Amino acid sequence: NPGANQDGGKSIVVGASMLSLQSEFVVNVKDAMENYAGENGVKLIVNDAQRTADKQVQQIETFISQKVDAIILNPCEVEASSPAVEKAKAAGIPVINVNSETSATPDGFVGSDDEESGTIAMEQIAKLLGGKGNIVIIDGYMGQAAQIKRAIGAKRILEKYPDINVLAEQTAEWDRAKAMSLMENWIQSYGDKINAVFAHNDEMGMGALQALEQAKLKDKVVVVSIDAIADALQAVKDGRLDATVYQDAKGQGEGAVDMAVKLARKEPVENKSVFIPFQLVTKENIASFLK
Amino acid sequence: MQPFATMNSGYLLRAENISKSFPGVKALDNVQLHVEKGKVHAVMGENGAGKSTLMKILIGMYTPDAGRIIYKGKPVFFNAVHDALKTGFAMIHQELMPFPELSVAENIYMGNEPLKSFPGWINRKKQNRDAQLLMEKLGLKIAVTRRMKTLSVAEMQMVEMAKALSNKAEIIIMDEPTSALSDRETAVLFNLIRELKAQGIAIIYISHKMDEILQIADTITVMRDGKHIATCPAGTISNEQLISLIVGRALDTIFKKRAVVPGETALSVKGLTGKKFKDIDFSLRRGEVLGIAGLMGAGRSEVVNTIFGLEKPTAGTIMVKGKAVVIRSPRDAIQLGIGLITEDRKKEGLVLSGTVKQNITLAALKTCCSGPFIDVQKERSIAKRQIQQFAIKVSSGNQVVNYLSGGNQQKVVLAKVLLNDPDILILDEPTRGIDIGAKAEIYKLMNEQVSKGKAIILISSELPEILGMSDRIMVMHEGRITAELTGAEATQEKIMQYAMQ
Amino acid sequence: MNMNLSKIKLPSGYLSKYGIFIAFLGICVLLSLTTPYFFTPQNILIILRQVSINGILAIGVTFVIIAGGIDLSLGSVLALTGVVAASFAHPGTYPLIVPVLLGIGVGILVGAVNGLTITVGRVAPFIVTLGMMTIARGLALVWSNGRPVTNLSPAFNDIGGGDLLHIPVPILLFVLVIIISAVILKYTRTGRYIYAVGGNENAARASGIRINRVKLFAYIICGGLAGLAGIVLAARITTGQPNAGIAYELDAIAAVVIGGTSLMGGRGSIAGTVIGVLIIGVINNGLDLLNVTSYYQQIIKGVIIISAVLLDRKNAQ
Amino acid sequence: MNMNLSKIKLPSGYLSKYGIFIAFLGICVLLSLTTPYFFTPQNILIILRQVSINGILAIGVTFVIIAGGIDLSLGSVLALTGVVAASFAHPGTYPLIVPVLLGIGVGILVGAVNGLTITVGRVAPFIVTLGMMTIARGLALVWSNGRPVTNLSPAFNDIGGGDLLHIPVPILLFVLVIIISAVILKYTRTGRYIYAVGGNENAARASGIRINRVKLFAYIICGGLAGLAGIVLAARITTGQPNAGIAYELDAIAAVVIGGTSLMGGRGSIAGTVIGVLIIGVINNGLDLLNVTSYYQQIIKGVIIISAVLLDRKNAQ
Ligand SMILES: Nc1ncnc2c1ncn2[C@@H]1O[C@H](COP(=O)(O)OP(=O)(O)OP(=O)(O)O)[C@@H](O)[C@H]1O
Ligand SMILES: Nc1ncnc2c1ncn2[C@@H]1O[C@H](COP(=O)(O)OP(=O)(O)OP(=O)(O)O)[C@@H](O)[C@H]1O
Ligand SMILES: [Mg+2]
Ligand SMILES: [Mg+2]
Repeated sequence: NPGANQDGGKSIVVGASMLSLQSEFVVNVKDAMENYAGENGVKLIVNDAQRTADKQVQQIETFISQKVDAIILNPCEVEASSPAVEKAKAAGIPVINVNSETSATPDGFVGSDDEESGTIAMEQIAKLLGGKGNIVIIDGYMGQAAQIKRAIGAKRILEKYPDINVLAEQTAEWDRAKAMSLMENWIQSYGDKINAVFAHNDEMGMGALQALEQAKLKDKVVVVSIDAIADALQAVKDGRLDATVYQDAKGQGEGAVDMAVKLARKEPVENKSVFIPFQLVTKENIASFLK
Repeated sequence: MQPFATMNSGYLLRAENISKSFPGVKALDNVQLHVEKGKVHAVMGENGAGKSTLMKILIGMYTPDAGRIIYKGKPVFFNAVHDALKTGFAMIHQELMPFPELSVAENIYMGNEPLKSFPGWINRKKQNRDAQLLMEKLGLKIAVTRRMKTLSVAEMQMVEMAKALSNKAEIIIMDEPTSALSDRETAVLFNLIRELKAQGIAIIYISHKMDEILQIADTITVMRDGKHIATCPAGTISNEQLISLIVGRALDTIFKKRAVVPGETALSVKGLTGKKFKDIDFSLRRGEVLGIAGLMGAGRSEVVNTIFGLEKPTAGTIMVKGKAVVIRSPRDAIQLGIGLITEDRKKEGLVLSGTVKQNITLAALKTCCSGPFIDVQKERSIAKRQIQQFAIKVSSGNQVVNYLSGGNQQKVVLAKVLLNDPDILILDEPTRGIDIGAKAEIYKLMNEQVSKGKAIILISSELPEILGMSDRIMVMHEGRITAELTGAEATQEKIMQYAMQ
Repeated sequence: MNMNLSKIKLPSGYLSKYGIFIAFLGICVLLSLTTPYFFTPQNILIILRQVSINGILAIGVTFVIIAGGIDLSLGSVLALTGVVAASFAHPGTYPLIVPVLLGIGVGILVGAVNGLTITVGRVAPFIVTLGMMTIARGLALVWSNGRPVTNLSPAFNDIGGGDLLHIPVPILLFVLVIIISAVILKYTRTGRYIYAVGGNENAARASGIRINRVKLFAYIICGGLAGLAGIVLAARITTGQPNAGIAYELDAIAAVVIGGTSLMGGRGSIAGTVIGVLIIGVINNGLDLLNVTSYYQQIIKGVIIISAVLLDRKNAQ
Repeated sequence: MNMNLSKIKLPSGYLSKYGIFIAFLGICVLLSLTTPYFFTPQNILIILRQVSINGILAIGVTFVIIAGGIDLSLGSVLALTGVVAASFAHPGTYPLIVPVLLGIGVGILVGAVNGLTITVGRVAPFIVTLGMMTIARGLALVWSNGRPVTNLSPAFNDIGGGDLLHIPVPILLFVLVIIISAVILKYTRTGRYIYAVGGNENAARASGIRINRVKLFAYIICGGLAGLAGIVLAARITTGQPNAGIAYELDAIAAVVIGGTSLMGGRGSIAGTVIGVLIIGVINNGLDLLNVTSYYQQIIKGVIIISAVLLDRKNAQ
């Protein structure tokens, strides 16, 4: 029990404000954090910011008045969650960003760059289409950091492939049912012109996939999405989903708690900004992701 | 008779050739009304004749389809009530228009608040003081800081009166102002009207009460089916002539003697006590009409509402046909054969958004049903029968109740309650706002019910009605019974004496 | 009476229904003219399938609104019943009837809690159902541990994606719900009482109606239908999602109001609600077909809905 | 008149206010007993700062609700005014007054459009403001191109994060709004008319009140305050966020209803709304302090809100 004994018997308390505990990926990160904290005798307080930056700022304020030893922030927004980081720093509490960045610099960072996920997914689509064809893009909730960054990453690749033509781009607000309806409507207007679908997350990818399957078009259309949730991994294994992009929830969660403990104890941390790369998941390498 | 007197340029207000249609109804058809300064001009007519519609046009609530209004020799056009009020009109509406959550003083000065020197700032002290003065002038003991919703209907009516007076108008329209009042308040009002007349204020007075019209009116205009029928000076016309002008035919005596011998006890009440009344004892026999008289706020409505299960008693027993019963809800009361026509038809009587048919069958829907399903055919024919029996003036049973004239709405409530064929019928101000022809029909109906062996409780603030219909009369004052008189020994004076104690 | 009088019944009820129907036809004609993909048999079938979930919810809440209430918990109940049903729908576990009955049962339970708190507890429907909105969402997350419930049996998924007699099951269910609800509201005593209670609670009570029971019934119907909708949604997306249905209640209530049902209670019809549901569904579908940018989609959708109702009201004058 | 009569007004109004106040105190005492962090000066300051945005919104919508309306567009208007204000708040561009006036101005404009559509267009407030909810959201996204508007001047950010006389600016603004609103509603003619229009529209018209103007005024106040709240929010999170404020209207309306204002209109007070706002704020803060798991937080929050109102109503009987 290293968390307890080295600090004079008083265990370390870490507060974490998570983007949304209704998102499967974030829940995975949270679980990893909780397990790791439990194993190491760290007391972890997890709050759910419900995708609201203002709420996130409030939660950090609450952590400060609770006098926690360190704060882990899973930011809702790049800029809007920055005051949370600054407040923690001003209160002298070390703050670690997990999963994504803020414009204010925290004391530590464990995560990845969402732009990369868009890049990887779109690169795979381009590869599967042989560099040309028509695609449709299903966006996340407009204006949210993940949506913006994934879109930027994808656009960067699209610029390299002038023969890939974006037929339509629309939001389905991260929601599987909405994505399914959207895809059904697109099948009406574009029919077999669609060669590929890029969805900003797996939920929406799965929705699009189901619409295509119902219209018996799946074998003609490539579907790639991001997050590698359980359902999507299974779909990749079954050959239904062409690819997803894996983000290491466990690595991020554990890394963040580890860094938080070290910073709280004022121990030296050699690398204060740990980037965990995204990985492309296809049928070929699926085995290593299915546990 | 002359349609209207010779043109007199001295008229304060002339409404000429006014027409107004609602979708499908011609409510007013080329109507005239000429009002003189310092005179009371009565407007009479059956329910739905168009009286209220004409008044609402005068006050700017409706715009006429045709015709013009000339005030002090100049044509005026009111876009909204606001304009009419500014020009010097005021109106007491037939329907009560309270702001339930606001105080009496706030109700009185709504739209016309006394202000402080700072713009937009209400001078509450002055408002309350002025309101209190007005109340005293009207002989009312209502604290002006009370919320409107705690007042009885009659009290609200008096507040509306105070409101109309507060506007310092030159022409005051009173659309059935006394329908909720008892004689004492009516007398106060009439004194006031005489005072106003003396100050040169013109009054347009609508009422279905003959005796009032004969007492107070200088000129009478009669309307029927949206048309102007006649205008004549009050002195030149007899009661019978007036009635036949109104209903378009002669009408025989209103109150008929019944030859029914009261039978066994149908309902008896012992020591009944509620929030507003105490130790009420009485019994009611089959084939009998028991009248309950009293001033406004005496607690009469509360007693019968309690018997009907609308309110909870704090003590006392109720016996129906000799058996002690517990009535927790109107449903229990209805199942015990009790029917109540509530005092306020809009609040407790009608589903205004529903149709006439739906309202009529609401309390007896089971009889129009096979299993859980409504037998549409049967419902329609039952509703039709009731509409005919009660002479409700509607185009069809599918008309929405909200747009019926006040009197016709009251008939719908009657038709509803009587559809259940209750053995004990309680009528709380049943003829409020009802025209003379319909009144006669309601009395006839009561007599029929009594002769069938039904028992009736009649609450009314019209003493002639109480005297004319009741076998026995109970008088209440401040929540207690102060007298019980037989029909023979009762007189208006006696009743008033006990009512005021 | 004379013949003109018989026209009275038209304006208030029928013409306003008529008005929104004209608005609906107008939208359809406009879309048929601007995109060739709109007025095709497949697309119409797709629209019907898409609207069926919102449709079932909207019909449920029509009962509540006519009775003078409101239900803001629908979206969360949808999620809760979806995850509960899905947990019992894994292949080779329970027969199909179990998740279906459980889903609807949970919906009914939530409806009953809403109804009892409102009637017996006398708390405003807005607060009760807003509270229930967060409670049911929390329960859905607790039940599912915040994760989608996946791996559902094909038989269950057919409720959302299958056909029966060549018609998609959701559409069949929607039509069934329409018919039964319209009959209840129009031709049964209970239906009549719902209107009466919503129109004037005091008058209804004085007429011997047990208003608490009637209201409770409305909330139970609403909850049960939300349960059914939750099952259809879970089956359609082949997962029970604890975060499904966010803000669905607003679409459902909007459909009801567009259809001419008054939020004051006492007035409204299933037919109106169905048209309201179709208007929203057609707009969503049409804007996608026209590939309007998503930012502008929202603006246009709002403008069209307001205009449709505006047109309707103007017509009714 | 005599002394008993003057007591009559107490029960319906004051006791119910009193009841919810007791519920509020109860929650506070409970939290003080269960966590040492709750009843500290800093934490109270934090709570006040946290509730100020919802508080300003709730006060705005109190006007609308007393006047018999509803406003569902608040959350989106918050986002729209936030991005508009932020676009004019980059360092070294315009003086501080420009973004502030523009933000409030846009809010007033939206409020005016809502009010005019409701009064002149005679469309139900629910539909108009629900439509406006998606329209304003779309406009916010169009204006900002779907991206947060960043890089705001320190002076602007101080509106959300700065202190004046050692008190955080949002709290000062909130208190100012409370005082002005309470005065308008209680002591001015316009305030009185708002109650009148909401209490009985027909009677208000018959009293010569120009009801359309009064309603319009209520929506404009509501819109303007949403604009102010949007500015405070943008300053607090140092960005104009086009997706900010989702579902904020529900919290605001909940606060109003918890505070005893009737959704039927004609009744309510600023004091009640403030207590409603504080109850919601204290629950949010307390559940975080107690470290209640997020899913259970939602359940508990719903239960507490319903119970508080339940307690209040029971007390009022
Ligand atoms: N807003 C309305 N919409 C439709 N019809 C209306 C409306 N107002 C009145 N009417 C109709 O116009 C006719 C005249 O009604 P009005 O209220 O003027 O009668 P009235 O003479 O005042 O009757 P009462 O003595 O019963 O009050 C009636 O047939 C009534 O149904
Ligand atoms: N809802 C209420 N809340 C408080 N007080 C009320 C309420 N309704 C009536 N009262 C009061 O109760 C008393 C009795 O009223 P009630 O209506 O029973 O009198 P009533 O004899 O029927 O007279 P009226 O002729 O006015 O109907 C009155 O003083 C009235 O002001
Ligand atoms: Mg009339
Ligand atoms: Mg009475």
